Amino acid sequence: MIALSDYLIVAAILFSISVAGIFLNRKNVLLLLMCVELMLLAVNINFIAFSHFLSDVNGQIFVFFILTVAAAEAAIGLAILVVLFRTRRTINVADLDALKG
Amino acid sequence: MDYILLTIVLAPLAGSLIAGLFRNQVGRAGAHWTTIIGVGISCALSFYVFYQYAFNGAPVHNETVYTWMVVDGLRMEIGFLVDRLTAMMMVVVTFVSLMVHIYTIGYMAHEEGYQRFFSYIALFTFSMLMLVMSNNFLQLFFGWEAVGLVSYLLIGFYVKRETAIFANLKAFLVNRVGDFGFILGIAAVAMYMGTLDYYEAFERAPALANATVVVWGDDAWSLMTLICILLFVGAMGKSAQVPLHVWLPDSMEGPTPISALIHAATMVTAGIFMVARMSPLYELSETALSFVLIIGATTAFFMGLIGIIQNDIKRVVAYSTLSQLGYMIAALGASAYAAGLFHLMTHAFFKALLFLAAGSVIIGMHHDQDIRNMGGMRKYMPITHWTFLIGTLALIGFPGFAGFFSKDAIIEAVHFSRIFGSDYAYWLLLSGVFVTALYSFRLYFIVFHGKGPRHFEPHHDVHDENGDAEAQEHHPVHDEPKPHESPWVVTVPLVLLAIPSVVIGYLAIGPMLFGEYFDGTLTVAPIHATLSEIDFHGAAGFILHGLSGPAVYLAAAGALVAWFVYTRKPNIATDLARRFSWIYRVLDSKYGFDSFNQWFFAGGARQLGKVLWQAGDRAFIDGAVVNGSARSVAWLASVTRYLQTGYLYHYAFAIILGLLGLLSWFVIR
Amino acid sequence: MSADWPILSVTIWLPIIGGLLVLMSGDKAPNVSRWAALWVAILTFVVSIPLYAGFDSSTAQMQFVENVPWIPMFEVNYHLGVDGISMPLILLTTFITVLVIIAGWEVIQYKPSQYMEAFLIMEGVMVGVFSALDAMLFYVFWEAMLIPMFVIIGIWGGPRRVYATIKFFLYTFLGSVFMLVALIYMYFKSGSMGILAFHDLQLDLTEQILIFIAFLLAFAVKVPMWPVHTWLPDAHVEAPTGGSVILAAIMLKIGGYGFLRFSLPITPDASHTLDWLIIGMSLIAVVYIGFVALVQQDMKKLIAYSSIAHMGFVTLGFFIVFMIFARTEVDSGAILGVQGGMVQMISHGFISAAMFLCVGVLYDRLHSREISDYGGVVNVMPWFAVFMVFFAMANAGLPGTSGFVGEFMVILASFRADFWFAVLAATTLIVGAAYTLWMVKRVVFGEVTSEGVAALQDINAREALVLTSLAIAVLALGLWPAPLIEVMDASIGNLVQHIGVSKL
Amino acid sequence: MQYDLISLQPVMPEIFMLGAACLVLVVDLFLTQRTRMWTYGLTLATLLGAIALTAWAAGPERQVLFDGSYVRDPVSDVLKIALLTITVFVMVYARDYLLQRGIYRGEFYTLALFASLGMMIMASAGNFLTVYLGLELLALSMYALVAFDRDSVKGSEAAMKYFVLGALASGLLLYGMSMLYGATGTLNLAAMSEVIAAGKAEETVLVFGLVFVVIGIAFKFGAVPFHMWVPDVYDGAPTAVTLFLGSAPKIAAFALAIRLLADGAGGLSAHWSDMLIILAVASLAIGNIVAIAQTNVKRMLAYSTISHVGFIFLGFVAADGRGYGAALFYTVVYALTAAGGFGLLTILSRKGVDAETLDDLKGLNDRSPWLAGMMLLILFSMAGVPPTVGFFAKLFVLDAVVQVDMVWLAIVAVFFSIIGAYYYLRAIKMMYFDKPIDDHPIVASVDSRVAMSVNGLAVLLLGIFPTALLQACRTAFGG
Amino acid sequence: MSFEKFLFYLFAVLLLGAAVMVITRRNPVHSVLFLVLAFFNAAGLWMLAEAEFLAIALVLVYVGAVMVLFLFVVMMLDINVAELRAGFVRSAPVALVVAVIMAAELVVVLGPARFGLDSYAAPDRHPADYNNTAELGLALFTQHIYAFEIAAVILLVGIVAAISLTLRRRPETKYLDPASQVGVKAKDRLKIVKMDPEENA
Repeated sequence: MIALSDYLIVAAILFSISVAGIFLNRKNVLLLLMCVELMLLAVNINFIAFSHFLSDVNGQIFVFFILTVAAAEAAIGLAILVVLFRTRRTINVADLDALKG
Repeated sequence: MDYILLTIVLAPLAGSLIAGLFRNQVGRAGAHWTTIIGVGISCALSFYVFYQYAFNGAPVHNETVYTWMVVDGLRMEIGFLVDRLTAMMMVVVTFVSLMVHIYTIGYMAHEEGYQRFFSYIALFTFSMLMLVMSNNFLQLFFGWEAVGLVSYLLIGFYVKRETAIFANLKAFLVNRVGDFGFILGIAAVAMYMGTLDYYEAFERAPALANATVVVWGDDAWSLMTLICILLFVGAMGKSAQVPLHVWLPDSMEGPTPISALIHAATMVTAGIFMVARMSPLYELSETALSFVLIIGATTAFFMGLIGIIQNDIKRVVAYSTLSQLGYMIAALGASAYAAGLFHLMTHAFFKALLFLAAGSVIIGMHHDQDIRNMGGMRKYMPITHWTFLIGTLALIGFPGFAGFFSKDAIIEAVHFSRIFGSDYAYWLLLSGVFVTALYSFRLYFIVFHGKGPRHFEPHHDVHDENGDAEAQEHHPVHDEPKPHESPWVVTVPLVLLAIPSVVIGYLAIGPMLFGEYFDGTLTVAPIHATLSEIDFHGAAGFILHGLSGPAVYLAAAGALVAWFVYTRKPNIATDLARRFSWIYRVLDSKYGFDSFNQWFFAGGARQLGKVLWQAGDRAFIDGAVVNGSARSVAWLASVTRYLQTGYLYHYAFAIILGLLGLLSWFVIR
Repeated sequence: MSADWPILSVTIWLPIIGGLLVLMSGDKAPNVSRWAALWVAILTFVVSIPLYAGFDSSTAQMQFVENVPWIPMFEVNYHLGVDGISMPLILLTTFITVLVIIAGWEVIQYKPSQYMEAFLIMEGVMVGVFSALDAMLFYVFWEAMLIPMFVIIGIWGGPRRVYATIKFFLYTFLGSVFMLVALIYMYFKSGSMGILAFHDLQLDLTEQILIFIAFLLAFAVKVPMWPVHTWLPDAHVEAPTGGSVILAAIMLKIGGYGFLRFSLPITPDASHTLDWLIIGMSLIAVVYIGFVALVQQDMKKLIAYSSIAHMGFVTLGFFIVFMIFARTEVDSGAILGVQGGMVQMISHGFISAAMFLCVGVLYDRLHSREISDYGGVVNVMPWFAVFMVFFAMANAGLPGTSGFVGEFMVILASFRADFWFAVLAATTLIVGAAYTLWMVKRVVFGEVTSEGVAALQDINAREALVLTSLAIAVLALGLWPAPLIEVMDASIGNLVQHIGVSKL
Repeated sequence: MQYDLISLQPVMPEIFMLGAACLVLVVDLFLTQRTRMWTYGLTLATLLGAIALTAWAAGPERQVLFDGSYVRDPVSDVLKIALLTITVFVMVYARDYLLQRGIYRGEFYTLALFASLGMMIMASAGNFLTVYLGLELLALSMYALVAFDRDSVKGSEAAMKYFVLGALASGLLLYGMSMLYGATGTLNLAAMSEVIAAGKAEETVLVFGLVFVVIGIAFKFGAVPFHMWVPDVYDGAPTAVTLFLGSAPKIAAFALAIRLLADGAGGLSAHWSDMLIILAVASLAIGNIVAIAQTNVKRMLAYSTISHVGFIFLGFVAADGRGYGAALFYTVVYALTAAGGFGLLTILSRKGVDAETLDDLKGLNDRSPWLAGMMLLILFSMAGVPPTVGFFAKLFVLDAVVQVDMVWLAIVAVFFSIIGAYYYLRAIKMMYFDKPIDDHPIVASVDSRVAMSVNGLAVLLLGIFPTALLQACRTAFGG
Repeated sequence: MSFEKFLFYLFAVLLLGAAVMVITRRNPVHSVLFLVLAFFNAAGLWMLAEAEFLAIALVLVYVGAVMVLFLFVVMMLDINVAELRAGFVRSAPVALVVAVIMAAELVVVLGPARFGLDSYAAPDRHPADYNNTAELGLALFTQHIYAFEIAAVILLVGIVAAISLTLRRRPETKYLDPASQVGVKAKDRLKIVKMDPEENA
């Protein structure tokens, strides 16, 4: 049987991968956003696994809302990215250093 | 009695305030009249009081005027203690003061700050009276400092003159050194006797005669020795004893009347008065007496020596004063308090006389003070000449003159003293007689005899070494070609002072030294009773007795030497000065006290201050600690801000690392 | 005794509200704001007189008490009252403020209404500090004091005013925040913010020492004691005359007052344990600072350093108490020391104010505080010279002036603690006279050194009025200190008795 | 399930807010640039209406709606009224700025209203879901607002940073929530608290989840080391947005913290208070120190915010009603002063010139004594100098800390506040002691001047009479 | 190993592998595509956990909409790929270390010791007539109606924000206005100017 810990560990590794992704892709905003998506996926797996093992539908409801919010978030995030690209002609994180100190 | 005493004290004060605060309203004449009236009232009443005490045997007056404060069981009051000692001092002070007031009208006639001057000297009279009439240590200290203040103001009377304002600062500070000891002495009295009142303190003192205090380490000091020496330090300052004497010669920067009043007759005797007043305490400590004796004798001889080579007329008299003060102090050390006081009185008269006469000469010389410019003044200033001669004779102890009685009594008393240092003191005092006569007559001969005033010769180029440029500017030499006798306001006081200078010794020696005048006022322990060992058979007998002693002959010798060297063979003096140039140099540098003080204390203090300020305050506290910590915070800030790189991924790293850190700390642990 | 109307509240709020009104009057008609400020100040002084007139000096109880809940859930009350220790200081405050307003009359041309406002608010706040019986109220006033002073130095100050004022602010702020923690801690222990409740609070030695150190930081900076004194010379030098006067005459006293109101009664055992520290710092202040003052080239700096040295006497007087207690052969003297410290504070209030005003008189004319820029002032300003010499003498502790009284008492008392304390303290007689009179010599006496000096005008009636009032105060206190002593006697006696009892 | 209107009374403020926001959104479409004042007016009316409704619905009891999704209790009342009031100030200050910048568009108000709605939702959240959704509603509106000036290079950069980091932080928060959900089996905060109190859940897992949740909260507050977005976003965003971002959302963050930590994980206070101590000390240190090096006012205030967050956390450390009350007091006071501080910057900004550097403050006392006076009060309040209210805020927090016997923490806090005092003083110095660089007269509409005056005087009056606000904050937590 | 378990491992490995590819690809387009793969596998896992509706929603809605949006943006913005990958190798070790530590810490807490079958027994399978969608819907529209409304607002905000950020009418854009084109009259276009006959000069 698949144990709860199996799901959680998969999610944990996924989470770690997303963290590693943030470290690896220091330049590309898009990839940072994707890493966040991966992180949310890990969270969702957690919720669903818990929901399953607790026999409680609320976890799935939460996932539902996370997906909803993530969609809106993606929309706004990409909109900001577009604005950024328009003003800067780049999405290179290393170029985003007007604000510092 | 209360009102009389209050009037005595307050009349000069009132005069002073009117002359000082309303100087423009009262004008010159108003100023001298108000102050003279004030002091005159004071003087008259003082004589009345003296009469009551000296002849009518009035009881000792010891009353509180008002309570200054009461704190912690310690009463501090302002009050008067009048007994025969006080009465004598009051007379001396007010009489000399009155004379000086009158004299000043003439002396200062052309000076700026006329009103100011009268205000000061009247204020001084008030302060001095407060000092001598005090019945407690607090008021004593008040008077003590107040006379110091007025002295400061008067020495610096010529505010523009650099030497004057240097001298007054020096005088005040050196006096402050004395006060430093004095106030500690008062503190000791307050602590161990629990009172500041004289009589109460005197009552409690014998019980503490054998008390000891631990001052440093394990050495126990006699309490009375400690108190007496601390108090005496104050006296050393005020009465200009070695090594705190340095201010007095410089104080001659003040106008001559105040030299007479303050730096000869009254203020400088405050120390003698104080020690005499405290005789019940001093008698309890032989160590302190020895200390007093040695200091006094040292001052008496060595300061006299310096007088021989001075060229400023006032300085000669000033060193003479130092020397005579030394005699008085030595008398105190020998427990001959009465002799000391007696000499104080006679000295007050003849030294005031000498100063005023010297002042008169200065007037005649149009404010030139250098004796090398003088000579033959007796032709121009006969009254001055004769009074000066009387003063000189009194000073050197010419038999029958006032100084003779008092000085001989002192020498005799010291001779009989058996405390530590008395032999040393005796020989110094005795030699001092010769020295006194030498410098006194040197002055007399140079000024009044000799060829004539070089000052008025066409090619003069000798200036007062103390740079009396100011006075010369005001009185250009060609205005008045010849010296002339001073006006009556100057000469009358001279004459009035000359009288007591001659007779007072003869009149007073009996009651004061060997009579009952000071009974109950001065305390002399039986083993210290040196005066009573003198064989006294009346004033005339004392003269005869004196003629059998060495002192008179030494004085005569001194006078003769002076006559020979300074009128017959003036080149001897220069020869000697050349041959014994090292002695001359030592004397000329005043044993190096001044330069040492200037280098060590003045320079040292400034150096220390600079070091503490620059290194301590500025470099360490401000620089290293205060601004240093501010700088390090600023540095930290400027470094820390670079953590905020502006790079998004660094921010994300921070979050992740924060997460990792918290997880590690709280979960894995 | 208490009056029918809230004297203390009126004394606090009248100048504050008056100050705001003055501010609103604006700078369009500067004379209106000047007169308004003067009337407010005079009125406040008049209002404060009943504090003395109606004072019952036979009791150590707080008088003229007002007590209204302020922050009930914090047990903080608007609790005012005075005893013999605080009452004279309040009068000093109201008195000096009047003089400061007059002294700034035509000197301040830049934003006079703000200037006057700042001083009036300052006055109210300082009275608040002295009369607060609630620790939090005290602290609020204590800190609020910084704001007007910060502004006064910063706006009307000299060239390095910014450095000076920020240094001043941070220094004092540094000291006081730790006091805040101590107050909160005591609130935690006692459940009350009342100062009098703190007095009876039982604390063990460790707590006492920590609280004592917290207070020490606050008060030592304010006094200021060596080595946390370096803000004072800077602040004084840069402050306008009025600012210096208030700073020296009153603000420094608040530190000393704090020792009496907080440190000694609340932490007597810690005070006892650490008295060597305070005494040492005080003696260093007297001697070390004396020498530093000697070499100052700037008149205000010199007087500022002299203030530090004089305040050293205050703290010395307060803390030798324990040594005197410890010496069994000495039966009294503790009260003498504390009284001496108090008298010294009051007297220094007058004298330092006068000295700064004297410097201000010169500065207004020549715009220099350098000693070397002056010389021979007496020739052109004889009346000024009279005042200057008089106050210099008072500063040097001449008997007959108030400067002597406190020093004398403290020297007498410290002699009972230890001979050498007295010796070191008494050196001020020499050093104090040296730096003060040396300055006087260089500034007042001598030949006129420059054309600037030659053109100086003697003091006008306004300046004469201010200086005369101070001179009278200095003389009165010096010639007859008994009225002041009597007022304080019961309170200080009570205090000394209180601190003589260990809390352990 | 049936709802009647009466049972919806507690949630009326939110309903009204939503409806009105949508109305503003629609009305704005039909307005020209000249008549757009209506949008402004309607927005203010909406906020004031919401305040009124909140007050109307307020009461001492706790009301739970929607199966625990929604909680109305005294805490939420105080929070909502406070954050809406602050938002009113923000809207008033912002208008001039937007007009001068040429970004006076209806969306600003719509988004601000939605953000406020999000904050209100957070204040009344009863379970993880509403907490999360309210948070995201606020955050998404804010992301858009930060990028509102589309032509601004800095603005878009700031928005990007804010967005990425915000999304990351939400991810972490969600991860923590999932753990707490897994450990307790419920999303409802009240129920969760019961489970924890009953000891039915595995503590390690709870603490594990808690770490993530605390990070989420810390990010929203801007506590070190999750603060990196704060200076950049404050700096980059249009000042009007910074003004909004820097004030009211702090109250929302407080709501987040109080709902999650106190309501939900109150039983774990021993753990999270330790975490908060670390964050608080770090925030105090970094915030105060780095602020000194700033020359840009907005950045300086950003770092100052970080240090203030340290203080707010100290209030939580006590983990009792006294501490929460103190923290709430502090938060409200801070939001008020921050609104005033940034408000002044918007007033000082002119067409084409943003008042950003400290130099722009120079000589303010010469240019406008009244505004300078208000700013003086605000800065002293931030520095915590009596008699301004900022002092009492610090006092109450320190008291709460001392009451739980952590005197050392209080000492650390006051130590750093001394360093903090320096940069406030420097700003005051610029205003009062320096000559103005910019001589242009200050253009400010009457309403923003009035708001500034009210704001500044409130700082003073609340300082002199802190009882009412303190009472409200304390009683909200039953103290 | 049961089939279920096999499937679980299959999905898990593919999911993690795809995730690794997402973060290591040079080309963002590839990354997005791997992300899609990851989502597919996650959906598979969810199926195993009996969250059928969400699994399908993830694929249909999320992948279908959001990921396409990503792809669209990636392609729209002409991105210099090489530049964006610079520094990749340098940061790889750090990333690896951090990720490993993180994973280790997470696994320690979440491992079988706490969440194994001993403590959380596998729940009974739902009966065949169990309708996950209905169950979810029921909860959503009753218990969580408040949250549901908020979610709606969030989407509204998403719309408003996205439009307000990206919609702009540039003055230089030469877009056509058909309405005015249609409504144009001949006399607007043609103007007949009446002139006097030209005189000889």
